[in-house]
Amino acid sequence: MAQFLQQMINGLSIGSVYALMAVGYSLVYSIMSFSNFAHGGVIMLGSYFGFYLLTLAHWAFPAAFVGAALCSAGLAVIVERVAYRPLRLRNAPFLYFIISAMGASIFLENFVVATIGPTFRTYPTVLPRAPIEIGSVYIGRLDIMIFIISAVCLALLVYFLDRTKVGKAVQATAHNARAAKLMGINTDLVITLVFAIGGLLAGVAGVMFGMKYTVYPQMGGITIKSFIAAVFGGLGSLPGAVIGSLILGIMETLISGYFSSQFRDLISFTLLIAVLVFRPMGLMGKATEEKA
Amino acid sequence: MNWFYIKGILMLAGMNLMAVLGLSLLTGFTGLFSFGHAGFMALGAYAAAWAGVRMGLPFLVALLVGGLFAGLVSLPIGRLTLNLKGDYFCIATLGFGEAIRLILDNVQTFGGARGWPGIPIRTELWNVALICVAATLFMVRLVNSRHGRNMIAVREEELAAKTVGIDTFKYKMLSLFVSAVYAGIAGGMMGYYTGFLQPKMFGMARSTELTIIVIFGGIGSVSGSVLGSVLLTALPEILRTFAIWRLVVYGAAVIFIMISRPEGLMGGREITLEAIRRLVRGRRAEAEAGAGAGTGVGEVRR
Amino acid sequence: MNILETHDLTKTFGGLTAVEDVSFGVRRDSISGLIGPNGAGKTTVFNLITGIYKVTAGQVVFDGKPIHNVDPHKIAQAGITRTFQNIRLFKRLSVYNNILTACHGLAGYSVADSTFGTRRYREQEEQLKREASRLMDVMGLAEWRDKQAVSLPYGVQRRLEIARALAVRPRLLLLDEPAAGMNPDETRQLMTLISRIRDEFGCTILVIEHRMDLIMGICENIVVLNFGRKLTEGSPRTIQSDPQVIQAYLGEGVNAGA
Amino acid sequence: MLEVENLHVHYGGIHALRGVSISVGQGEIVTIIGANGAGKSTLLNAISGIVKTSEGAMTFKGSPLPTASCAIVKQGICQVPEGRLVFANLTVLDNLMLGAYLRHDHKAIKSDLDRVYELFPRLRERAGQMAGTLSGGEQQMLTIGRGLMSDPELVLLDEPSLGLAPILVETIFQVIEDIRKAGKTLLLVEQNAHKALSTADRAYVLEQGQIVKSGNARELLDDPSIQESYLGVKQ
Amino acid sequence: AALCLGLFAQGSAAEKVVKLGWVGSLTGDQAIWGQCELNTVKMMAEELNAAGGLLGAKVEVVGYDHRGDAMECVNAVRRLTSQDKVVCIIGPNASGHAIPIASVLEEMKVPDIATVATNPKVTVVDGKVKPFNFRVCFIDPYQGAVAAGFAYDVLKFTKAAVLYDVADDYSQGLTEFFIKTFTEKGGKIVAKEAFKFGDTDFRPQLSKIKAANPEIIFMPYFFKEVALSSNQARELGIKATLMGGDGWPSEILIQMAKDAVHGSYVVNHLDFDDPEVQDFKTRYTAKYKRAVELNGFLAHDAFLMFVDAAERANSLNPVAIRDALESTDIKGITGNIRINPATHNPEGKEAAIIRIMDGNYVFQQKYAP
Ligand SMILES: Nc1ncnc2c1ncn2[C@@H]1O[C@H](COP(=O)(O)OP(=O)(O)OP(=O)(O)O)[C@@H](O)[C@H]1O
Ligand SMILES: Nc1ncnc2c1ncn2[C@@H]1O[C@H](COP(=O)(O)OP(=O)(O)OP(=O)(O)O)[C@@H](O)[C@H]1O
Ligand SMILES: [Mg+2]
Ligand SMILES: [Mg+2]
Repeated sequence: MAQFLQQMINGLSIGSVYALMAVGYSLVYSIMSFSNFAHGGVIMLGSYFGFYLLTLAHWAFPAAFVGAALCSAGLAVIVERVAYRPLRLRNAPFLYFIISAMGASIFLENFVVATIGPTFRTYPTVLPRAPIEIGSVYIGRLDIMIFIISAVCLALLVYFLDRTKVGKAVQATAHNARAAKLMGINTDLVITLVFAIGGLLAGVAGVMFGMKYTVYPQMGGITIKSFIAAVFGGLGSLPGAVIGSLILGIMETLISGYFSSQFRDLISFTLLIAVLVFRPMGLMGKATEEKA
Repeated sequence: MNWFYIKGILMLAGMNLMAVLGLSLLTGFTGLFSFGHAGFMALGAYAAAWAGVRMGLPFLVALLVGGLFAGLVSLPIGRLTLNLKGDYFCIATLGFGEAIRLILDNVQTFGGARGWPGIPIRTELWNVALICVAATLFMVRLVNSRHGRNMIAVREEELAAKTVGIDTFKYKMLSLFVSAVYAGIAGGMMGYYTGFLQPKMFGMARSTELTIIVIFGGIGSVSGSVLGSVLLTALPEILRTFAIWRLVVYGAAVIFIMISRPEGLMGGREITLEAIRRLVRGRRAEAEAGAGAGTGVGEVRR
Repeated sequence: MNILETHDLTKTFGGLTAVEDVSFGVRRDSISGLIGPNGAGKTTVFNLITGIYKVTAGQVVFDGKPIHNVDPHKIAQAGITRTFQNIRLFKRLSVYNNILTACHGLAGYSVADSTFGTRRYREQEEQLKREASRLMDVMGLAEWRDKQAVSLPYGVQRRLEIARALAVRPRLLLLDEPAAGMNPDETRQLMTLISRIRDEFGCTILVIEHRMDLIMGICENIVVLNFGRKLTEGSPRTIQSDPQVIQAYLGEGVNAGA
Repeated sequence: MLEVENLHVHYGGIHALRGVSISVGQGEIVTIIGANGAGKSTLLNAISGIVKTSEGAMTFKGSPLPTASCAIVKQGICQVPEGRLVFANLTVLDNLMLGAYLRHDHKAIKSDLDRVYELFPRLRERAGQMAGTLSGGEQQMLTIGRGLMSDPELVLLDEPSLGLAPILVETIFQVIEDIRKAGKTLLLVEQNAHKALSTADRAYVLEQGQIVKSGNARELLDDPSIQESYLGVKQ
Repeated sequence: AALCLGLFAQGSAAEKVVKLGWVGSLTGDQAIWGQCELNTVKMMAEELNAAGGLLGAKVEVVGYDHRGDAMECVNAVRRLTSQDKVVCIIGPNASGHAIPIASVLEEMKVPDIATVATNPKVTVVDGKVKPFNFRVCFIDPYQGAVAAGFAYDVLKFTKAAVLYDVADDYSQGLTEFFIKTFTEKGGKIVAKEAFKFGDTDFRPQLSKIKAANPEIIFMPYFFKEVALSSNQARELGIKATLMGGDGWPSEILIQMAKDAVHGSYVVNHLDFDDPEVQDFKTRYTAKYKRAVELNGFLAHDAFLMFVDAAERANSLNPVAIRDALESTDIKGITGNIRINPATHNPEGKEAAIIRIMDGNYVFQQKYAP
């Protein structure tokens, strides 16, 4: 029983890391309808920003945290300007965006390898490493923090998108930029804003990831898991992304813990595909019959 | 440049071309985005090696076995996932690719993650060239038939395709099957080229690279895929001297190409015999009359 | 003899009943109309006939055989095809290729045939191309031959939709607002075209349209829907003077010829 | 109020507008008629800043029109586009509220919303439905309603009666009159040339990207050549 | 292009030049090791040139990246052997890349000295030695056996758990031979858990291992994952001793998990406290402002092997160098390297057992099973 509880906690902790990454990814997806593979790169650089602000600039943690998030936001906006905007202006099909995003992700990762170097870095200790012990179950302090942060991010985003006028403008732009322009919406500004928020979230995720694990140029690769989770949860649905992430985390953990860690991904993918066969729009996606 | 080295690049380009042609049919013509094609390559590679090494079949037959095996596996996968839309299908293929790799990592008869050495070296420039020419011809014929047009229709507007009587599922399946066979043969050639197989060789990076080549060459263009394979295989070689900056330049180049020429190299056009003939005739006329005409690029099927 | 019949056709979306117990028949070789206020369920009926929506209840019978809940492409192969209210062309293909693609059903060659370029392949391909060119001429699209479908003006896109549908050699052709975006003169040409299509292609035509000049001008029988139910059915003359139809749909100004 | 002078628009190699000049006076209803592909929508899009012009000048209330479309809307020019460009994945209400994106007068917005609902009761019924699943005509109502929500000074209407039931077409032209009565200006593109010419004050005839005729709407209505090519009247 | 010009400028300086190839990852996730290797080889060549060169010729290093891709590795070697006409190649470090290049080496008759490719099949397949493949490191079976033997015989542990990277050949190899030896000796494997390359969280597996209650956990993988997994093990309250192979030693491991790996044992190629090792470390750090990774030491010795073979052969002919390599018997910083002509593996290289104490790699003893 204690082991089961421990495994559930492990799963939630892994899941909330996925969730933190998936929210930003899913936000951009819900607006632009393409998978922004450069998101991982921005997360990675966000982690480096945080690391250097803490170690080189000796900022206090909260300042470094905000600083890293802002820098990442800036970076995401630059990526949008350089890699996506020209495509957007030509109404290029979504495949081109994906390829451009891949290019950006290759670029970012290797740029860091070439400049900062391929070594791993460790965040200075901010929160005490020692976990909270309840009976024979251990809960990391950072895990709790990450869980709370993802929940807060999600709540804020959902509020922003569903309840504010700008949020609606964001969605309108996503669905039909031309009509949005006719409403007087400054579509370029709106998209910049979305990428900035996405980048902000990437920065948060990057710093958290760096603190929990480590910082290295290839860490963006882990976002593939949040990509999977977001699809599983229902693309474009932010709560779906979070729930999908948590489920994926728990599922992986339970499979490792109770079936086979060797075949973990095999089993979890099989389950995912099984779910998609029965719910092709993901867990929280909307089922719509295509209107002809 | 040394011929031995160029030969290596050409063989590599040929193997890439094989896989890219298949993916081009799936992504470029039918509009389905796959992240798992390295998985089909792996299946083909291991099956071909098995057929050649363990069953003692001749090289070309072994390749065919590899291709068909990959194709066969694609059928149940397609059955389950081809009804999924866009990114959902993409995730399913990604999962499939990773799952194949994980299985191979654990199958100790083929060496597991430690790999399978000692496969005889059989891949030569001539047989790569032969296979590629045959594969290209087949592809050109396919896309220039009603079958190819139906696939394009699926890409352009699936619902409308259905209402003009196109069995869209069947055509998605067909293009997945053909592309899996191509990937399988490409994988088979790889095994007989390196003499060694390891699941690591078929990671997601390879799938992504293939997709990049397809889009780079131009959606819905066979000649674009050919050109793209050759150029993008050569590009990293050309960039070799950049050492650690190599992939930085590569990534930047991909973005640059996308934003400066988003229709890809060929953008749905084809280089056709007729166009080349026109070009040659044009050149001759140019030589004779001092005026040129013809671009070598014909607007066919578009 | 009816080529198409619906029996108590019903379709609901969640809590919303878009079509309810609609029964009507379409006489073979006729031109019939389906009209009704916006949101009455006309397009939904088309979607049900062509298999794009699954029916909630009721039946669609084509040529004596039930065809509801059959895959759309099979229905098309059986001889029913349509145009779309919100145009759905193969956007990036040329006009010619839009039609050529749709002609595919006329050929039966296999992948092997095309691979080896057999005689069957060459002959059938020739035939497809001839057919596509012919349709292009019939529909007056020749001057747009190599233009991408998206870049065409609205009205031409509508004609292309019809041409593409004809390429399937349908026995029943469903037209969803074919005259939308056309001016009266073009509408008049379209009317002659529709009659010609019926005669030359020997197919039955069911048309949805809000342009009464067209509906009243060419339809032999008109079905009127209102709020998802069948309001009435009859000849143009009876429909035109039916007070219920006037009240729900036509308004008082019908006779202005709009 | 709006002056367009010598406007040229190219789509790649296609020369869609070849030197179009029109003017629209305060409080007028001006209509543009022309065959398919004449360039009517292109002209409206050029005014709205959706398509780039390659040559020509446009002034609105004496000063040059900005190039960014959002700035143009801010000046009080609103287009109701052809082809039902609704925000498919947003609800009907969201669509309508987006029409009022630039407005902040909540009370007035509320009363405009009520007015739209009154005009198109169907929209009130379907306020919570995704716009993409509306019927064609309902989408058209929504597009018009959304345009009205922005309370513009100059309304550009691109084929507003497209796909609407005859009874609603009457309503639409009633609405057009009402808008004018409220002191607004309208530029109307219509295939229903008969209705358009009987409602408008002045009219332009566009053919292959050029204005070939202009003048008093009633007079054009009686012009035999217009009658033949645009009104479907056999001579 | 600038680099090309640089090379040419060097070459045109009247004196004889001999080219030494290197291949490995400069980009991708193995870059950290590859870059260190190339740096080492370049530094060694510079030092050698400053001291008069090799047989009167200046050694020029041509290094190519293969970004962790076997196919590219083959191509890079094709280029090295044909276009650049190198006389010998150092690297690649991974077995998965060292195996496929064999046919090219044989065709072009150029020897290769792999650095840390520990799979036996790099040099021997089906009992036949590959004529042009050599290596400087000991092999997986040996390392696995050392770890198991030391754990059972010296540390007297009988209950072991293994956590390994299922997608990594090195990790699978070590695991296989560790388990084999450990069980043969009478020990019991209480848990065998896997993760996949790229994972950063190992708590599910560790929780399961914890429940099996082992005395020692064998972790045959690289230091990033080692740091993460050992930290997480301690966070889960696992007290068992940790043990690993030559993927462990690194400054970064200490930075990342100093407390967690305190008291752990590492099977290593060398004793870091050895004065010669110290000397190399200082030179390297002074030049590159970075710590040496383990691969650096092996690249160092591979370079020594090459120089020794060339000098003994008294020739810069690749085949002559190959022949001489077969009879290598030198002392490197990773121990005595005596190549067995039948296997092309260094023999009698004793493993150094190292214990991590308070962030220091403390040499315990040399150990051979
Ligand atoms: N996006 C585009 N790309 C290329 N050509 C275009 C594009 N949009 C319009 N055109 C061309 O510009 C010309 C004018 O088109 P426009 O849509 O303005 O005509 P219209 O008068 O509004 O026609 P309709 O009555 O059918 O709406 C046409 O020849 C059309 O083919
Ligand atoms: N997929 C769907 N989901 C929810 N509601 C739908 C869906 N499709 C249609 N409806 C609703 O069903 C009703 C009938 O729609 P339909 O498109 O059939 O109308 P129509 O008669 O074609 O009208 P119009 O003349 O305006 O095109 C509409 O109120 C519409 O909102
Ligand atoms: Mg309709
Ligand atoms: Mg128009």
